[in-house]
Amino acid sequence: MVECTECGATLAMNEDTEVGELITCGDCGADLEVTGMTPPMVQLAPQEEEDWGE
Amino acid sequence: MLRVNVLGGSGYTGGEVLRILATHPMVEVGIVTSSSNAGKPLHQLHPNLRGVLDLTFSPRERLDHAEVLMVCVPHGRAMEMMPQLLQNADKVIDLSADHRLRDPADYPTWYGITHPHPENLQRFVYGVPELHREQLRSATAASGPGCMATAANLAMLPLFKAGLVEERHIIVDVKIGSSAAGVEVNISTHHPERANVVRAYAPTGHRHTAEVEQELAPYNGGRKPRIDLSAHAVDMVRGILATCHLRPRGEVTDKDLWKAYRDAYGAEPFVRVVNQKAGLHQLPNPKVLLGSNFGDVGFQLDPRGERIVAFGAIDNLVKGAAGSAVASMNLMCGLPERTGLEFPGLHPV
Amino acid sequence: MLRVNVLGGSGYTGGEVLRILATHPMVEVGIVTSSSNAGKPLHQLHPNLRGVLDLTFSPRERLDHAEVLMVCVPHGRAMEMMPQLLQNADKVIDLSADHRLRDPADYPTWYGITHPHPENLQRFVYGVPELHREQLRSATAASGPGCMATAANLAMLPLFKAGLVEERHIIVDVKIGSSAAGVEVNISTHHPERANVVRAYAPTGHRHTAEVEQELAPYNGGRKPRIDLSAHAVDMVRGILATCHLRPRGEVTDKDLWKAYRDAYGAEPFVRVVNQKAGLHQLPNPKVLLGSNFGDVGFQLDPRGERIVAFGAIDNLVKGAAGSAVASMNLMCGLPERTGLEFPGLHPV
Repeated sequence: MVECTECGATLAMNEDTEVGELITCGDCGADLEVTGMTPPMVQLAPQEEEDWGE
Repeated sequence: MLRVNVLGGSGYTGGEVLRILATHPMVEVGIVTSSSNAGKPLHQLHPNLRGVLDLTFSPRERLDHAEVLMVCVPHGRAMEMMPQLLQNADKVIDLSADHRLRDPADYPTWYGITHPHPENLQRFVYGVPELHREQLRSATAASGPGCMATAANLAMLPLFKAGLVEERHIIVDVKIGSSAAGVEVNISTHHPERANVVRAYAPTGHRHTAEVEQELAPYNGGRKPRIDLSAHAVDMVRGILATCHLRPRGEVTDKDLWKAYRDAYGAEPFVRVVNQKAGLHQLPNPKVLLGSNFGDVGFQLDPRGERIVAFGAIDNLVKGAAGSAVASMNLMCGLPERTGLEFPGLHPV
Repeated sequence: MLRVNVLGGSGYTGGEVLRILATHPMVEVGIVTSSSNAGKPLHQLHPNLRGVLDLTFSPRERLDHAEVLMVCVPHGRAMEMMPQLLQNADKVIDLSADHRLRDPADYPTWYGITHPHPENLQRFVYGVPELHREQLRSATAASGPGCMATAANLAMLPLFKAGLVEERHIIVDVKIGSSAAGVEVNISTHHPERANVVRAYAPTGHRHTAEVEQELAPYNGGRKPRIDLSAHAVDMVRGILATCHLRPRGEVTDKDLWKAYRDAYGAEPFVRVVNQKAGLHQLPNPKVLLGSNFGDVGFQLDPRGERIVAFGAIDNLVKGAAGSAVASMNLMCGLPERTGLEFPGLHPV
């Protein structure tokens, strides 16, 4: 288990997740990069800027 | 099986109650009254019920006793009839505004009429499970909520529960669809006038304000917060979005907000927290809720401080009326709360 | 329980299949693939599925074996992949156009491509229960129908079955919503261009013509009738109305028409004959069908003779695609045909 850096949700990490992989937080949709496995750690991955031009 | 009668089945709220009850596994629809349409098949007014609920409208005199009575008559008429209606069923749910307010003095203020049977008001529980679930389990009478009030209450409840906001200077800016005005025709819902509008109406003094202040008070030390509501008709048939602007109390972070909404709604069957970083559907949007009993809530902290924006989106006919009525019925009759209310909504629509 | 995989779950058809399967009592949704969205939660593209189907998209390589595979990839790709896909499931339902036509020679004519695996075409049953119910019960592969073709076929089938019409000079004038163009963006569905239009497109040579001629031939002495179809984009997201103008063969009365439609559809679970003398909802209208699997049909005899007008209304994403696919799946897997398809549609909406 690890906590989302953006919204604090607890995220399950399946065993075959590797460092460097991206996981999406189910609550806030933030893309998180796995930076450690023991203990599990994540950081916000660079978000591509979305501009609907509205 | 539960036998349920519907008093006043010809309007949009009555039609939506019938649509939900028609596919509710534990309900058998009994008498459906409509004085002006007696003898006609339901599907003549509710075409979606053709081949689904093959009943005809009955005159009101035919109303017999049933386990549950759904009252879908216009505001002002339910309050007069209620003493007699309470004999007609073990449990009564009044979808009109006539039994929503607890304080009889609120009726002259907000509805301009004196309540003829104030003694009944205490017996009715406000029919929003997220606010009164335990009371509803043992209630014999419940009032359907106001649709705008429901969107606003769902949006702001977590902020009051966690004590994160001031109790004044709360702006609730509502956008609402045409079905909320009901089936009666008038110039304001005449298509050439109603299509493509963004028409402000009741910028102050909207009646649903009373319910929001009443229902949030218990989470504000018992004091009614002051809610400043304005409503706009927009180009939708179903749907409400309530955009609430509040002042944070002291230092409030994004994580505080997430915790408040997660604590308030983590276990709720019908409320979803929609606050996404990416994609088209980042914040609550009534368009994706048509026909579903979900209430979507979201929030955003103003980076310049001094403002929290909270959103509440619902389908005014479902979570804002018939869906909450059926969820209340389920609780009152000891059924699982989601029974008959699983429809996920449509996308795209 | 039936385990069902969905290949290509990111489009509107895939999303609608997922919506129906999510509340289908006998189905467990397995792998949902989308190469470009792998890892994302379904609700990021299908917001109505938030809290309803908590899965994420998988890359296509993760596709495993399942009892049923719903193929929702674009036209042209399904036909290439099919030989391998047929190994992936006991039963395959292809919602693209790639296996709808029985005669391989029709593909160059109507779709401008040569079918790479014509040998597969005979194995697929055309997935419209009203036309192929018995064959579907024993089929291992079915093709989802074209949406416009389905509206037209349902409208005209009774007339051909009863031999009431000529086989030529049949005009099918179709009005259709924007969701039929799919989720890919292009200028034609750009809101400022798409809103409030009545835009004719493909006035001749529309591809769905092939399916209508193919499916009505068995009721016309084996000869393909000539269908002259024209399509118009109108201001709807979901919905199709096909208005068919046909020439009566000899003397045809109103009663003959009622008998033909009653004989054809009296026992059908998903077709309703809508031909009322009074009320607002006299003839089929796609507006009341959103989300439901009903096909509404109606008709009118021109008092001046020489013309029968027949109507067919459906929701292009349900009866015109995902709903017919699930009804076919139910038949292929020995389940009651209505399972998971009871939603009555919304009104008003």
